[in-house]
Amino acid sequence: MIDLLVVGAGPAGLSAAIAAAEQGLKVKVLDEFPKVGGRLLGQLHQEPSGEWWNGIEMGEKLHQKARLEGVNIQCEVSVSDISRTDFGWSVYTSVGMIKAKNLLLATGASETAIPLPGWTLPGAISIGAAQVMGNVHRVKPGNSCVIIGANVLSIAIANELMLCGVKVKEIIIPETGPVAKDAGVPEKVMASLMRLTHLAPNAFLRQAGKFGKFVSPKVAAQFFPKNGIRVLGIPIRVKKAAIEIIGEGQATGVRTVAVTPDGKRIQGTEQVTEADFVCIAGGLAPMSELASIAGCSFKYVEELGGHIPLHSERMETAVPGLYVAGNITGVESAKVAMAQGKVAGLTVAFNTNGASKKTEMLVKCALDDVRKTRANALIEFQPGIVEARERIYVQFEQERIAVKQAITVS
Amino acid sequence: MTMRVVNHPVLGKLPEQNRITIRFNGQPYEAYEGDTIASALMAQGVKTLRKHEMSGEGRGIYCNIGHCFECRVQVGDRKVVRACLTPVSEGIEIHSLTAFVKGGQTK
Amino acid sequence: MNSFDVVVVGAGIIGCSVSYHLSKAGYSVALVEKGDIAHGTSSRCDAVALICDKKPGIDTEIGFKSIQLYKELAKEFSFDFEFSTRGSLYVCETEQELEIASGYVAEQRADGYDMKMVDQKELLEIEPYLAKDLKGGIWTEVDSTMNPYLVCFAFVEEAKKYGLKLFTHHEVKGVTKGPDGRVQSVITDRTTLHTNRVVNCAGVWAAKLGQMVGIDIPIQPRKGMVLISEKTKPVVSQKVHEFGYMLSKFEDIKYKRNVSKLVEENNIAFTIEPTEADNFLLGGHRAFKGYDISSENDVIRGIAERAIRFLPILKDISCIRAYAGIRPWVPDHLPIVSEVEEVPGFYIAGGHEGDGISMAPITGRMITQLISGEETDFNIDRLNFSRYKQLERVSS
Amino acid sequence: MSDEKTIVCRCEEISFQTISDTVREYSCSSREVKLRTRAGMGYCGGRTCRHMIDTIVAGINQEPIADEIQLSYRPPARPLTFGVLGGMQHDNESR
Repeated sequence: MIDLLVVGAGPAGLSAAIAAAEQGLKVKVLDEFPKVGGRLLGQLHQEPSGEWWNGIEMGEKLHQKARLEGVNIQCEVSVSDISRTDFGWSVYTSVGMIKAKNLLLATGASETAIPLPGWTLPGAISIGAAQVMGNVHRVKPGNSCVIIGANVLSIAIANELMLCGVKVKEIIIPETGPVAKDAGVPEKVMASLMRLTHLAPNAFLRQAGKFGKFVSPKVAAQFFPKNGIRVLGIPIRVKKAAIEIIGEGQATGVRTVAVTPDGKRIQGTEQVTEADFVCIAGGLAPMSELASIAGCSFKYVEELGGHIPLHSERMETAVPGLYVAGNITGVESAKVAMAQGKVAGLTVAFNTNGASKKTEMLVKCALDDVRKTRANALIEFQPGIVEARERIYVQFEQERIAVKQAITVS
Repeated sequence: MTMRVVNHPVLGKLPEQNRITIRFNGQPYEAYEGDTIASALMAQGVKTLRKHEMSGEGRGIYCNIGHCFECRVQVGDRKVVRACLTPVSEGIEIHSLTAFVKGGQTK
Repeated sequence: MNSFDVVVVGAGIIGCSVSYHLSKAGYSVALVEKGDIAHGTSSRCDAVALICDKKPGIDTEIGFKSIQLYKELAKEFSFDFEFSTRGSLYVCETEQELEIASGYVAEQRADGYDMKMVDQKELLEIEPYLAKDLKGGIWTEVDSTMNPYLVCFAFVEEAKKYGLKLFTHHEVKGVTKGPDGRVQSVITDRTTLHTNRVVNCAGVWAAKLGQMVGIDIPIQPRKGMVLISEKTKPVVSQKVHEFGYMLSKFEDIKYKRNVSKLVEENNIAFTIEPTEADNFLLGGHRAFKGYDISSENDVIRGIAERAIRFLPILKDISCIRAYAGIRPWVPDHLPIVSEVEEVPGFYIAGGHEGDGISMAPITGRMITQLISGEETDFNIDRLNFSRYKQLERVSS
Repeated sequence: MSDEKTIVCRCEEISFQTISDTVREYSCSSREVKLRTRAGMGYCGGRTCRHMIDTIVAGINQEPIADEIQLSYRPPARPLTFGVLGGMQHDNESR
């Protein structure tokens, strides 16, 4: 039987598989996508050092390493159900049932949407969809685009689309409302963009951040030029909101309106920006479905992107034999996901093979590595991640103690 | 007209791929080996993959990673797959799912 | 002060119907529910009102009347609950089943119900996608479908017009009795409601409420799973089930089907029904698993296996979701619609097992008749709670 | 943003208007709004719209989003044909 079944061949899943296999475990990895690498596959950005972070290459490296360690990787397999058994887990997939002693969910995150009229039209796609189409499949979703949503992800991907030869006509914001909320309020958007100034993962972002270096976000939004700031040819217009994606049969542009710094429509400013595809950039949220089916308890943590299965710093959940790693535990960079994956893989090995001084040391080093990677993160998706994580770990330990006490009492 | 990104300043030149022929709603299209159904059709500028089963409105890819199920198409006689996750193969017959009205007729 | 003529506990389909009928009759009613409306069994069930799955006698009588009431309510209510009369079909896999079915139909016809036997050819004319080797079946035109949680919402909305007060997210913690032994108040985790009449419509949780007044209600949860298909063309136009369904429901029918271990062990029998949204609900399954409503993969696979045996076209249609619910089971398969002799003012409307949706209107009506002292539409002595006391006496 | 033209649940084509009207009228939870409108009940299992529905509901009811997952996840986590579920071995899985 398999010692560890990993769901998700992204940065976290592959790193966990490698770490566990290095400790002698029999490991299998499943992924729905035809290629190994998960979200790494689309990533391409310049680091402050000037070096390019090439997710495809990184994914390939992990893939090779995993294969060398004897990890069995199977793509194009969907998991539909999981159930706990005497021996561990029965995992039901599109190619049959797989038994495993331990299960690691590294299913990552999915994009959250921002709805507006016309977003169901063909040619209106999520920003991640455009990234995968361009960088992985090497196909442009169109020749020109408008991006709705000005955030760290959309700006990074705008640059990637430009490298693919797409004309990014403008990055604008969604109109504020019950779903878009702060993403449609120029002064809030400025505040979040300005946080990125010095950590900007590429020259493009650094430029964007510089604008507001010495003023408050409010003032920055106030004086933000109407036509936006143009960086490397892409205008970012944080005071222009999308009100509709237009087109007959497929998307041909976006109807926009100018808004005040606090997000109110300015009458008489409606315009249409033509484009042959439109991207919606609403951010990321952890994919919790399999953890939910497996019986995890959840916490809603805004800073981490949504509902998080309660887990320990060592990536254990309260369900015996069930582990989590990567964006399912909170949205962070691929580097953090890789470091977390290593912790998870080692913890599974540790719990399977029995504790030794050596493995304990390895886990401790891996935990240190997660903290360091997080501290050096170039892309911080939300402020307060470190504190939010600490809260989750404390809550997990409290529940673990509560369960133990309940068992002792009875 | 192709939408392929042949020359990329960082990723380099697109490696030569075997060309194959796929059929979508009866029409032949050129595809590269290694494409998904969605990327092959997108490369040819095809964006509408199905009709919504009730309203008949056109739909295409949305998330492109298998999450949203908007891109589902029929392959062969019956099998329904997500276009964004399914690799193409020579001669593959792909059909748009169509709307149906109550009573079972297609729109 | 929170004082009501009647406090109804449980906003499932039975409690909603009871509340509606009492409110309409002029009583001031409080409907108390620990969750939301239709939070338990009534949102985890199928969606039909049938007579074809009932035993001849009182079961069928009140079932038939209930469908007639639904027809009236569907016309009367401004809230649409997707009611339609589509009929239903029982299909027989073997000659032996056909024979048992004929006897059953003869009995129901003698009682005046519109049921008839159809042969293999007629079966396929009625439902062309059914497997070609089925032997025939029973066809009942009166059987109807609706959306169960919309029925609950409809009852509540209509009852509000007559002054119903809704107390959702109130968990009942106790029922107090006066010196004379009559119910006096219902205490929830948030308030106290004064009343001298309580109707226990708590479904699978009815026994818990019974304990609060010192009585033992023999209702137990009996689990069932349902699979939902994607929206698709009409693979069937009405409720269809295998005759073996009767066997899974009633333990006392002695007949063994030739089925796989998976189907046998999980007590699975094929049922399918269309919904207004063009999704199809597939079942059925019965098991005693306490209050556990987790989905079981074996059951999902067993239901699917049985479904494609009867309706091969389903092989290529997707199942988009599965859920489980728990039915309020009683040993003799007859609901309890009764005042409790030992506790004046305490009524029970429960134990409908899988027939809560079917029986809701008639149950609401009969509880109202009991409370107002009118004669009930039927002689419902057999639905009286005291039958269990007699049982105890016999057994002890 | 035109609320009527803004679809939230793409599978069942349920608009923002319908959802927010329903939440306002019945002050309902995500689960109840799903039962009343079918939003989140479609082919994808609410994977795309559940966050939006939770956010809309929490906003109108002025409550924080709960720790408990509002629209429960039910197997199968991916649609599968009855043929595959029922144990047929031929190449027929829905991806």
